[in-house]
Amino acid sequence: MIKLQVEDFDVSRELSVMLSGHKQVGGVCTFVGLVREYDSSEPLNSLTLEHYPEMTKKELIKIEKQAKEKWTLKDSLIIHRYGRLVPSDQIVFVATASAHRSDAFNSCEYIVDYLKTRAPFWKKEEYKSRVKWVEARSSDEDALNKWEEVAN
Amino acid sequence: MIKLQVEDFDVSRELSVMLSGHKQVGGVCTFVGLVREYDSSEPLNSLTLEHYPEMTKKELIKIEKQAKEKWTLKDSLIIHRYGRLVPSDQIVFVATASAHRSDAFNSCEYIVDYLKTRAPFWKKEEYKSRVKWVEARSSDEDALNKWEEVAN
Amino acid sequence: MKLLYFAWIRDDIGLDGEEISLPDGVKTVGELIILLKSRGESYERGLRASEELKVAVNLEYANLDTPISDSDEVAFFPPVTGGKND
Amino acid sequence: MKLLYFAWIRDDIGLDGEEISLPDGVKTVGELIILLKSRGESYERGLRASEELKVAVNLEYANLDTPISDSDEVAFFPPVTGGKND
Repeated sequence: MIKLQVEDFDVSRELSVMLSGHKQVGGVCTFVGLVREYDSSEPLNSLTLEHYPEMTKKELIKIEKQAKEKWTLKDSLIIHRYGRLVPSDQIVFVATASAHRSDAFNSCEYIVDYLKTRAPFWKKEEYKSRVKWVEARSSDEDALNKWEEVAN
Repeated sequence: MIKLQVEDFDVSRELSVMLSGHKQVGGVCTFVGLVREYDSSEPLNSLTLEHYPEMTKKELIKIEKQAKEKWTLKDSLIIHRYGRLVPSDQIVFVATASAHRSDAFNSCEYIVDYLKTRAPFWKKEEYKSRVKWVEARSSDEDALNKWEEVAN
Repeated sequence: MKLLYFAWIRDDIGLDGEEISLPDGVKTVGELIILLKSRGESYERGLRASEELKVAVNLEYANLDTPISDSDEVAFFPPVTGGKND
Repeated sequence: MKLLYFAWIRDDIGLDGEEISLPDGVKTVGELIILLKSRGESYERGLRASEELKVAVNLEYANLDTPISDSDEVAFFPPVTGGKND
């Protein structure tokens, strides 16, 4: 399931909704991404997430589908917030439920890695004296490459 | 932090307590292990976890320490329940918080893999007509071997 | 054709999107970029550094050779930085 | 010496633990197992299959050659099956 929302989410509630009715789930791997305050001289006031709604939804559905083809999952959930957030706010939640823990771990990390490079989100950081668009990192592309190698 | 307890745990609450005061956490990977009902002809009534308390505590502290030496973590938490549980109950919770998501994923999986083979817990399954001690699986030892290769 | 601009590309161009009619001879994403850049400095700046410019045609990632037609939605945006800020 | 038995080893022996005095000549885990097995069928059964038997001396994993003394706590248990049942 995919949810794109402005509102915060409650991890326990999302997990219990996802797991209700799945008696054969042995393990759930989750990832929560948070607005991080860098060790900088300037404190971060806010982070605004802009996205391209129709395309984001399409990309997230595609990523989830790929993960379900690669690993044996009972269920999965991707929640991504957009709009204005402050440090320590939750941004993203990915949960993968499986009978076997290695499938849960691998698929969760796969989804997070793809989400970081494929889903059309852009982040604008607001500091006291300036506003700055966050630039993409090549290490995110590197994170993707490891999955290509697995596929070949 | 290590918690060995009979009581259930609330994932959201545990996460928010762990994260309070850590402004530089970019991501948290968690794993929740659940009592799983196998596709068997006989439904599982309960699962009783027995453990060796002093040694369990010592082993979990050791596993957590090793994870913190291998990866850069802001914080970590291991909760393990013991006693009588029923299908879909939460058994174990592992959370690792890091500035970088790959550290969070790897350390969480490492802790879960080690916990499965080093922490002295034993599981007794109760079915309608019989009681059965769960036997160790060689795939758990295999899961550990991958970390040895990483270390060498 | 519907054009959409995101993030600093929108800031530079000063629009979040616009409708244009595709002139004859503009049949690919690459040709569309050349056309838009000819419109002035703000487009020139917004669509600079083509290797860092991402393009989607009808919600799918595209490249300079991707064919386009007047009924398409074409979006221009920088490399994505979603997920989280790690 | 304090002995502890867990899981099906406890079920077989019928005790969760006991205090014994270590006789002269029993200086390793291996020798202790031989001594205990000589006590009767329930010990014989509980401590069968030595390769699957795990032993901890003073809360640390041990093997057949690990030295022991009268002040030690020695625990016998099957391979662990903790974490979860996947």
